[in-house]
Amino acid sequence: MNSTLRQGRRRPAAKVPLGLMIVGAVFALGFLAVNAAIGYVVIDGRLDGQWYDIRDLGIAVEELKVQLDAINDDQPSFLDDIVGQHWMSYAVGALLGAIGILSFIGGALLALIWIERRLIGRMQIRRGPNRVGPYGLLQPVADAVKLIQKEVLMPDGADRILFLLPPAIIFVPMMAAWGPVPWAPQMAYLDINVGVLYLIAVSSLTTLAVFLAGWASNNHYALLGSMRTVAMMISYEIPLSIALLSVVLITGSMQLSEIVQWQADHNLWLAALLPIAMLTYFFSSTAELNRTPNDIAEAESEIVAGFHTEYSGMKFGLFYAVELGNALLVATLVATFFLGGWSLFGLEEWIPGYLILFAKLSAAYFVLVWLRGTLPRFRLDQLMRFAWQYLIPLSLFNLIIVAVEASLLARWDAPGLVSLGLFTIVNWGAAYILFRDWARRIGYQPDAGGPRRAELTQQVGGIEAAHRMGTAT
Amino acid sequence: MPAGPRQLTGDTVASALSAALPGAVATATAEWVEVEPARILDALRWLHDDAEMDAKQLSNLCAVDRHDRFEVVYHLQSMDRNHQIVVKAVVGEHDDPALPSCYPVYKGALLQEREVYDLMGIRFEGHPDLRRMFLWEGYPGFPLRKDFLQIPDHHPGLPKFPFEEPGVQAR
Amino acid sequence: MTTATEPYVLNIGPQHPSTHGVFRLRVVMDGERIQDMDMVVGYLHRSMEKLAEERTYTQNIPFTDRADYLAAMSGNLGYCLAVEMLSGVEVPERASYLRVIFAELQRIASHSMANGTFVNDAGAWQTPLMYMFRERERILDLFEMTGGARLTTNYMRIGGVAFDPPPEFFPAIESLVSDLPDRIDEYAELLIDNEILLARSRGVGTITAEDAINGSLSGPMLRGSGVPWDLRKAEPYCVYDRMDFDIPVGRNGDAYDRFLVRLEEVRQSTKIIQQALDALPAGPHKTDTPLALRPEPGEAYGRVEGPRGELGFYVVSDGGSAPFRFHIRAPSLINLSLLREMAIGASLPDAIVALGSVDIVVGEIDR
Amino acid sequence: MESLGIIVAFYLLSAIAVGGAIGVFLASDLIRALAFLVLSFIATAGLFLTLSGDFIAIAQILIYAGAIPVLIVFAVMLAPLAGRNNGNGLYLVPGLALGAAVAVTVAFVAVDVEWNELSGALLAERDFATTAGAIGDALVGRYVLAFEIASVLLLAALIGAIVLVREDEAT
Amino acid sequence: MTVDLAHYLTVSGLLFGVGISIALAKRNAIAVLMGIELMLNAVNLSFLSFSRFSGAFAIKDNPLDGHVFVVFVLTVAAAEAAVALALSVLIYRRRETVDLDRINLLRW
Repeated sequence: MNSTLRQGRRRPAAKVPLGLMIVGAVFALGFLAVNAAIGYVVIDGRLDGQWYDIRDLGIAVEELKVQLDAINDDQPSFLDDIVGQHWMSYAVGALLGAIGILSFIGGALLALIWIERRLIGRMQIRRGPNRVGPYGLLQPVADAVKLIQKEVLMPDGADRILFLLPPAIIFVPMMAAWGPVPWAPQMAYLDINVGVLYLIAVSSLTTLAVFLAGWASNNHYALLGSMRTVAMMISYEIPLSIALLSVVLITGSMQLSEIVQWQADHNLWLAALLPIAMLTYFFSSTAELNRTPNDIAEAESEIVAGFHTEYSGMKFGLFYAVELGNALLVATLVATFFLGGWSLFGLEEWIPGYLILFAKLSAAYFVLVWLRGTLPRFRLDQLMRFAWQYLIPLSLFNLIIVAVEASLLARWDAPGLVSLGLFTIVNWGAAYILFRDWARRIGYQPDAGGPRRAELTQQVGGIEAAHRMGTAT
Repeated sequence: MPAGPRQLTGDTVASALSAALPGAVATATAEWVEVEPARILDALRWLHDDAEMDAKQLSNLCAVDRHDRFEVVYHLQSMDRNHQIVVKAVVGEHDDPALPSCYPVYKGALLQEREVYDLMGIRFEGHPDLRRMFLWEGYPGFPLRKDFLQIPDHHPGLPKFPFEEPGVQAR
Repeated sequence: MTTATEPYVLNIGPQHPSTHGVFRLRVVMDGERIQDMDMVVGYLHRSMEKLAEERTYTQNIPFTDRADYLAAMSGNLGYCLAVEMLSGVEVPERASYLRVIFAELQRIASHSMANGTFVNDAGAWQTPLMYMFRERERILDLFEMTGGARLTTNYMRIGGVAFDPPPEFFPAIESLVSDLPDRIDEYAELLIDNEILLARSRGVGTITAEDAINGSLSGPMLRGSGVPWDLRKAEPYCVYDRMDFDIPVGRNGDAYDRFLVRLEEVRQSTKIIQQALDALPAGPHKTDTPLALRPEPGEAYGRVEGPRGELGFYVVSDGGSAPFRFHIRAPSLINLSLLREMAIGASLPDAIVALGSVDIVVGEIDR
Repeated sequence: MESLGIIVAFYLLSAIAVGGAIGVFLASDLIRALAFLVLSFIATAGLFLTLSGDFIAIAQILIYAGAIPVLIVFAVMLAPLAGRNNGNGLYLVPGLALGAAVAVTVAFVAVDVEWNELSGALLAERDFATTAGAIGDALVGRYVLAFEIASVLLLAALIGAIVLVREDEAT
Repeated sequence: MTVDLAHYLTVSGLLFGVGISIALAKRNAIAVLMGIELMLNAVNLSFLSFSRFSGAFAIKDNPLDGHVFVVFVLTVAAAEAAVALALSVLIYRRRETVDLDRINLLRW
């Protein structure tokens, strides 16, 4: 068998060797162990009992925990000595929280694929999936089954370990970032006091997974896509963080539940108070998410699928799921940070908070789908310029304004209606002026580039006619 | 008789052309003017530059295999004057025909000459990138030639894409 | 002092979302910038020109469907005009009007597709394409109603058209023609002022008027560069000389201008169809020509303004029942003459947008 | 520090941290070394958590696991011809010897010294519900000068890095 | 069975030792940088463990000093990484190598 022949033939599907499986298992176990260890410390609560408590997952969970504690007190077990007094209630709380988040994401992912495709179908005057099950509801299941059945191919020359890892590790930040989201008062899985920082830190891990996926594929499209992703993600992390910083400044806390509580207390959504931060955050998030108009990392018409070009089967499915999960997460965070989270001007007394949050996140998610159904895509350099020349200076300006306001708020005890109302007006004015004037300052002219209508003529001719009409360039 | 509605008669063009470039015109009919193959580039350049002829665009270039010779047909047009000129060059050599490329005058000849080379086998000397276009390098013969199907070992079994070796069956 | 980098070769295609078929660009890239480009075509080569030498003139009409499969009517028309010129067949007036109507319908369908895929290449996730397909669908329904086929219509005949349209055709086309201007306004509203589309296509793939003429460009490519050249006006065939319409011309010669020109041409085509419908005379739709037509020895170059540009058919007869030589001047291929110059130095996304604005049909490139 | 969970977490995280560091040494390819480095950093962040450093742990993830690897990725990708070989240089043996010596010395000292351990008593006594606020207070209170200097340093580094890699237009 | 300061310091020492070995033995400037980052990381670990077990020391009024120092170390590490990587890119541009054994002239 000569070498020319071998070149032409495709290698059969990657057979994962034993050594690789062991290494993979070790890695997976390592990550599990890290998670478990962190989780243990978190649920341990030993670090002063209230640091990383599982806050109540609603009253039912609270009730359950009280009863479990009572049982614990009645029947001392040998475990009390080594893992702390109230281990049962902690363990059950943690389990319930984790299962709750997991099942929410799992269910939401299945539902979202259907919803998104139906919505986009409607926007594109077609029906969307309507064949599998009633109204095509089982389409996501069918897709998942198909993806699982598909052969997993590995390109020649791919870095085998690093190729197999990213689909798994990219899942971790997506799941972990759901921890601090407050679903209702006293209902957050991981209500840590540095919640905002935690979110930024965890989501920055995605970058590396994406890069490794693209690099290990040994494919130019994948590498281009991953380099684009990395460049874009780190650029847009800056305005995103600054936007969140202004939120933190005004509410005086990095804890997500406190931020929501602040909005509930003041009966004011931060979207109204901080328009620049809201828009910056939303736009930067679409960049982090690789969604239109910022989906250059997986720009279909240019680089096929970007960093996951070479992934097939369920590995691709994982990337897809993470993408959707992240979109949902961003919608949730927008709802939490800027749309008042579980609060709805007192209505949260009557409606469960998580339903309110779900309604808000659906609205935010709809905007994401809408963008995807409507807009073309920016170019990489345009996006980078937009981040560095426009969003970052704007959000820095905004930060200064908000800092002044925050310090005023701390010293001035005017009624909230006056001070916050004033700040709202000031911020909207600043937003209007900044958005418009800064764009002009960096050279944006809305009418540049000539007329936007084709010239109509009855003449026929070549270059002379073109010169006569003044259309020759 | 079957001339385009805006076509200049070959005789008009021929008289103007031979006045400017003596000896360039081989023959002329009502439809076309036939130019000496060696002088085709000069003739085309003159037609392109001349204010009366003003043939700024090469609208079509193709070749006809007349069994013993090749006719290369240039359809030129002037947009400002709104007329069409048909120029032909006859290449007598049938085994290894060659003609000067008109790429220096008309950039639009880039792909059209390549196509003619690919399918008829006329080498355009001076063409910047003369390679096979539709067929792969090493394809035997030129399929639009009239004698293509008579070439031995062609039919059947046009052999092989480049990475296949003779005698080996691709799986 | 620049960073020494390693140029690498990227194969765009033959299977790639934005090559619109099996078309391959071999690109030498430095980062995101294109240093050199080579196009590789021929994956769809069916050697129509050779096959046509074995078939009668009438039998060759289906080939013209399958060359530019998005503009089969225009292909039919160009070929029939060339053969009629060669053999001197007269065409009845009603047939000429019907030809105009169908060619313009085909132009609307093809331009809708071109604009949709162009915006798609610029990154809009299929939405404009789907909207444009709405009109194309109705047009293809009209084709089906009349000729029985949607894509490869095989409708024109030497000396006329194959069938007279059925009675239900006329209400359908009237309603289409009355809907179209609103629809075009809708697209214009949706797309013309879209900042992202402007940012992506303004100044991309610019071709000057001189280069466009010298590079043998035609159709919207040429008009986008500012040259008011349209065969329907310059060399009116069928009954175009009786129609009142304008030639849309761009100012900058960039991708956006080509898009504008195509959008405007749809509007003009609607006008033409309306006029042709109003003036459609009664009478036969076809003259009887012998099935095995044997024109006198000679040659003819018939050309029409196809959706993609000058669609020419060079037919040489030796007196036999089959053409001695049959050559299609394929605007898709020739419009690519300047692609390399447009692409070199551009970034990959720009090159994709430029390619999208050329509006190629691979069936016509390869034939 | 006697709860079983902490002990298990400590040993596991230490093993991963040190193992990852050794992986950086042994990996043949820079990108793989980078993956190991990130693994080591994340495990170290876990160790920080066991040391009640909640803020620091998250800052560690943000900077060491999120930002610096990306910088390294860019450096690797901007130097494509330099290769991604993670090979050893001339100082392999001295380096290994010195590393081993340092590790052994530190370990020996650490184990040998009587630290008079009062595990976390002060932290517990002060009752930091959260370290983030306290660190913030310290930074803009007692350490405000150092804080300012650090910010100037960051600015200087930012500008310096930009100036260093700026491509001159002229040359 | 307990985990105390000595354990943490041992881990820190091991990390530091590996870091030194990498920084000294590797030829590639970027790998050397990775070694340095590991060393800084080890130092952070020891800072934090001293802070956590700060009952062992006399200065009792500010138990979070270690944390503050780690913040500064993180700052310096970020700045240092940025500048060092910029330098390596610059050297690469001049010499087309980041091999430290071949960057032996004090000029480029």
